[in-house]
Amino acid sequence: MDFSILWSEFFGLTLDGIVVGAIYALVSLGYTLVYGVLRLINFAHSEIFMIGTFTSLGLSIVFGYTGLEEPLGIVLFFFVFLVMALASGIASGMSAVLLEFVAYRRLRRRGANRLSSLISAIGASFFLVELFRLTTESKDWDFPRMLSKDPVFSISTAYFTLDKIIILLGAFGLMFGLDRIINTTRLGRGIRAVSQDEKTAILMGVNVDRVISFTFLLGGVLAGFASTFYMLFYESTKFNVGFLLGISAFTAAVLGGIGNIRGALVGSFVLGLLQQYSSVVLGYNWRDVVTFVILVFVLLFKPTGLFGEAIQRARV
Amino acid sequence: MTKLLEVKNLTMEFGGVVALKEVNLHVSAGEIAALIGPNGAGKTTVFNVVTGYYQPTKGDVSLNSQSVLGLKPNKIARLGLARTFQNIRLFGDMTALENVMTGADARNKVGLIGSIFGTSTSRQDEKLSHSRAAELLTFMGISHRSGQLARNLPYGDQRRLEIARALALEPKVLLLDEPAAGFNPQEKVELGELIKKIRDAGFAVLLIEHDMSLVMKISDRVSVLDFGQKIAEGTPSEIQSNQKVIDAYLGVVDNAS
Amino acid sequence: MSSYKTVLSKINLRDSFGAWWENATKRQRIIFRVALIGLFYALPFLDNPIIGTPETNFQSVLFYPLAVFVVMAVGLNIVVGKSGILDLGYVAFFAIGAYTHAVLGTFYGVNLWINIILGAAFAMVAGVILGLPALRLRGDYLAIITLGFGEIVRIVALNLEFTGGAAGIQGIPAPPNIFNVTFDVLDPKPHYWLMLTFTMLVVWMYMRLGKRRPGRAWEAIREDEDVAEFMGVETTKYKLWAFVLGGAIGGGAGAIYASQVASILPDYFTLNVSILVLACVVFGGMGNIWGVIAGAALLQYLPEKLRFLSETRILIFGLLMVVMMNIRPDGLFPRKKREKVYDKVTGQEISR
Amino acid sequence: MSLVKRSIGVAASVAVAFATFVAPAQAAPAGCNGNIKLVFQGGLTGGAAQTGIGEYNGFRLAILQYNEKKTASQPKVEVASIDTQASGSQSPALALKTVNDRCVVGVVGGMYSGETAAALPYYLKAGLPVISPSATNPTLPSVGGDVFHRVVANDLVQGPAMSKIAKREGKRIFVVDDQTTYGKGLADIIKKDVKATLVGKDSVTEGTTNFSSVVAKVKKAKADVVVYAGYYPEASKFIKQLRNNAATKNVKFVSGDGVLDEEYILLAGKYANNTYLTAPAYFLGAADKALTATYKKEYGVNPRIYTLEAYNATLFFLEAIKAGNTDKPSILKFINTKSVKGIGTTMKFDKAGEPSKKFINEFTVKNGKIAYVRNLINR
Repeated sequence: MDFSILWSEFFGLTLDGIVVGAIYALVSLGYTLVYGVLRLINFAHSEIFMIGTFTSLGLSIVFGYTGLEEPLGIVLFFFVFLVMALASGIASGMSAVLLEFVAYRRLRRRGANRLSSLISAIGASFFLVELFRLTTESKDWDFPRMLSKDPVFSISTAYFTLDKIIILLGAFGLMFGLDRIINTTRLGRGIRAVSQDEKTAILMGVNVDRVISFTFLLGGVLAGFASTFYMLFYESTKFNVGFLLGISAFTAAVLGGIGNIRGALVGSFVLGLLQQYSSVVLGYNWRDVVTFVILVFVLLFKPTGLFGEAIQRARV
Repeated sequence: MTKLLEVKNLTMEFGGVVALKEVNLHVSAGEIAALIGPNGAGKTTVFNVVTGYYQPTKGDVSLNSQSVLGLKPNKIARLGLARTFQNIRLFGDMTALENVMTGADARNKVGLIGSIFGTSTSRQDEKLSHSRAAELLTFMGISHRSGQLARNLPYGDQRRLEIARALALEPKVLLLDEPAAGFNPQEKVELGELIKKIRDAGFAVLLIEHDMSLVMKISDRVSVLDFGQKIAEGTPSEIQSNQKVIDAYLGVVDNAS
Repeated sequence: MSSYKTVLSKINLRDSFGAWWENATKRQRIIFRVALIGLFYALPFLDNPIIGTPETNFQSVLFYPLAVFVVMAVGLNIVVGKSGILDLGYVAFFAIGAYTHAVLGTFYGVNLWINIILGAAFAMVAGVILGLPALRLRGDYLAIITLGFGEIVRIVALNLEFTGGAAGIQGIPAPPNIFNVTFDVLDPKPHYWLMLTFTMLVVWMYMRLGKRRPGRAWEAIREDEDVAEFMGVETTKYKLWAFVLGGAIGGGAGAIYASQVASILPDYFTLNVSILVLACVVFGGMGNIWGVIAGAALLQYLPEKLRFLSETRILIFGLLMVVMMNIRPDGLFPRKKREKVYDKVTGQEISR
Repeated sequence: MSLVKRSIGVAASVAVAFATFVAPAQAAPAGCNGNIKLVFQGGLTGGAAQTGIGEYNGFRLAILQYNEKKTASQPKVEVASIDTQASGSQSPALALKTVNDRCVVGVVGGMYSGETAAALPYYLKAGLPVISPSATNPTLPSVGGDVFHRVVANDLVQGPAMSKIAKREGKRIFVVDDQTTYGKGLADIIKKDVKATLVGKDSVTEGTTNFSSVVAKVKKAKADVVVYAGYYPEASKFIKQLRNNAATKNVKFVSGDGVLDEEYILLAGKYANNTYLTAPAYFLGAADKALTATYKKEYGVNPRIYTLEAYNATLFFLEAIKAGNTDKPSILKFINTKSVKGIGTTMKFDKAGEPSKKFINEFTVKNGKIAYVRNLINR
């Protein structure tokens, strides 16, 4: 138990916590959106994220940046980064839609038990992980340092490097965009309608299938962008990269109140910070224990998470 | 005429919205009391408070002149308060018999350990639940359904099954939430007879119902809720002639039916 | 796919069997039961090319993963299948049982027979400690809490001294001989038989509870928790019981497992185990114990049988799960779709 | 299943049991048409596959060469392998299959300590000799009894070597492990060694990506040396994040054989340079140019760490076989008593199955290449 370090390193830890939280947030949104419309845990979402990371990696190889010695020029970087983010977004988005079509749609149409869908998702998850394990020789893959990690400016012990700034701005931009989509577009309204009451939504002439596909697309795209941010920050990936991150992101979604967008966001940042603080105070190895104990207590006092379930009240 | 169920100036608020205000109700032994009122008047809320699902903001609920406030629904149920639901809620994947037995179990002592080792009491209890359930199915005239899954039963039988399940608790007061909903006139008449039969079998009944003809025909006493407040109480004839009620309510229904 | 589906829906094993079972005489049934149990006990001797596992020792596969996962699936079925409580941390109870025997058996010389009971007991205690607060939550909140619990137990085992930390515990003793059957690392048969006996005990208990009051209470809770409460079912109590009983079974299985493998490490008890057990339950058919048993056996047997595909076996396995769930969403042998028949006169149930 | 079939099954298995345990010594195992099998145990798939395949190739190469040169009288040796994915939960069923195969007379492996510990009880019971090329956890002999051997010095030797570097390079030492059997075991030894100068410790897990909290601790502790006991995937991330923090960018980074691997350099890039690494091993590339050439020709890749040790371990078995030992007991006896000349060293085992010559070498990374620095310990 060493709290002194918490104070002396507070700003640095907090910054990193927020950056990690931002990545969690983008992923947990995928869980929460899908949960909102289907009331089920999209277990394979972590794999959707994983696909994104490898898409970015693949591009870095295609561009011939492997083992890059010097960082790219800022302009070139932004171009490259944008391409990667978009590509990953599309790849993840598409695979998410495909996933829904293969693993969920039939089951949903038959009104099957939610758990059957869960198992189907687990199967899909196994499949994807193995597929990538085999094709990537179960190796860790290194992502080139395309951007210098020298701090641009710093507040006390918090060093703002370009990648962190980009991740924060990017993440908040995406969240804002999502909010717009959910609240203003037709499909967005469809999502909210279905989340509140599928039957009525159908009666109101909402095309549920399209809404659901769109939901998976949204979640996938966000995970895709998140994956590029992740690669920028951690600079390496592996076939099982999604697993641990997926659990954290899902925990965040539940912490905030699954199905609730605002909840997912807050939950993610809270979790990101919690993990940072607890791992310096008690040691990294107790991090997850602390996280879960706190989760239990939160849920005891607010049984549907910090912000409650209903997605309709969601405002970013 | 002992008051079995008594509700004293009951107030229920949801986040500032007042659902019930100072409502007083009672059900006496051997009577069929009816609770009527326009949609959203708070009838079902009354049931939910009485059965312990909601905690009232103010007021008291007592069964056999002993307060049941703060008790868990299952305790209240076992103290003698059983209900049915506006939109039928059966245990769909269990057979009709099992549905009723689940209710009957509430009367039994035996717990889990007893069941594992099949103690004599547990075996007796099982027999008891089984026979009681079988009787009730016969009483409700659906014994031929006993082996079928509840969700496969025709609508009418599902309604009857729900009542049977509630009766299996051997309640002092039976709360019926719009039992006639979706019935044709013929069935409604039968249901009326059935409810009388239940009363005569010694269960007091509190009835929420929209169908006035039914209510007026079978109930001994009628209370009227409007916007969460009781606006009138009395015999059917009194109610029918009560101006307030007519204004608030009957007019509406006439157009409707 | 659709053609598959039609074919499969035609071959409905359980109905045709159920029909036979219901018309079977008492004598036929007894013979069937005895034959079946006999077959199970004889399985280790039936290591032939057809059912054998070419790449791994068949007898040892019979014990782990097969028997071990069957028991765990039966235990988890009480929680998930019967009571509808989604538990993603079932491995925790298994781990508690395993470490109970590992620690007490290795360092304090307590023998397995006692440790099975102790393991179950500790698992139950853990179940109560977790259950009391957690069971007030529903669905996926409960899921994540249990998931966390599973991880916590592993992490704690990893960080404590007396559990051997990351190195785990080696040289865990096998139980003393009973009717001159020797429990020996090289011979998994006795442990398999032991686990089989334990399984039958559990199944027997489950059947007892399943058709009596607790069974009805659990199903009622699964169907509609509120209504169950209104109908006088002490939902909290019965949910806790389901949770704790499931835990006890996991704990007992864990103790036996530890005694057979003779050395355990924290990384035997990862989230994946919980997920696999859950998969077994749903794959077989939630709430139908025979389905669950068959599902678990199949789901654990296939990867071993598929080992000749070495590299791609999990890949194919995953694909199989997706396809299977799409063809038969309610699992191989779904919960009693079949409606019971009652004797017109006595009203007594004829089937079962 | 008919009774007949069942009884046949029984008869068969009894026969097997009989043949396995009561087979007369010296004679080549029956029913293997004169051939005998050596088995490699390790992770050929899964996270650790890289190192595993390297070892497996060394193992195969040795046998390949033996079969080419062997005289007509000497039995042919078949190559077999069991893929534990380097995980203990997988090994028992596989180990049992191995001990029940009468043609198997020896195991080269396991590769990591956990999987080895889980498999040893079976080998011990079956009297099947084991020589591990890379399992370095000190507890293994106590599990493996007289069948367990290894050609590498264990962590009780490597630990002090790492502490030696740490003490040499700095005054304030911070120890991090990855909570694996290997990492934690090693870390515990080092912590004892450097007690006086230990300024902090932490434990991460396999798959850790975010080391910022650990970095913060290192910074707070004002450590000038960080010792990491674990494997290269995490080490490469850790060193990067250390170097990218102004406060910790100059700390000395010391690690062990779990990190000494080309992959480490690939992942950590230039940040791998000038880190201090130890291993109870040589590199095949350095030890024997000719053999390295054959290896490349055969498998089209560079030898990795422990490829050489796997090759040497296999040589020991092959020498035993050349000497006319063709069954478990005699081979075990040979291994426990005789000494064999391997590449770069002469191998002999003490009572516990530890190599009688224990050495630890220090390596470093010079502009993207692993470079031998010096021999640290040689007993």
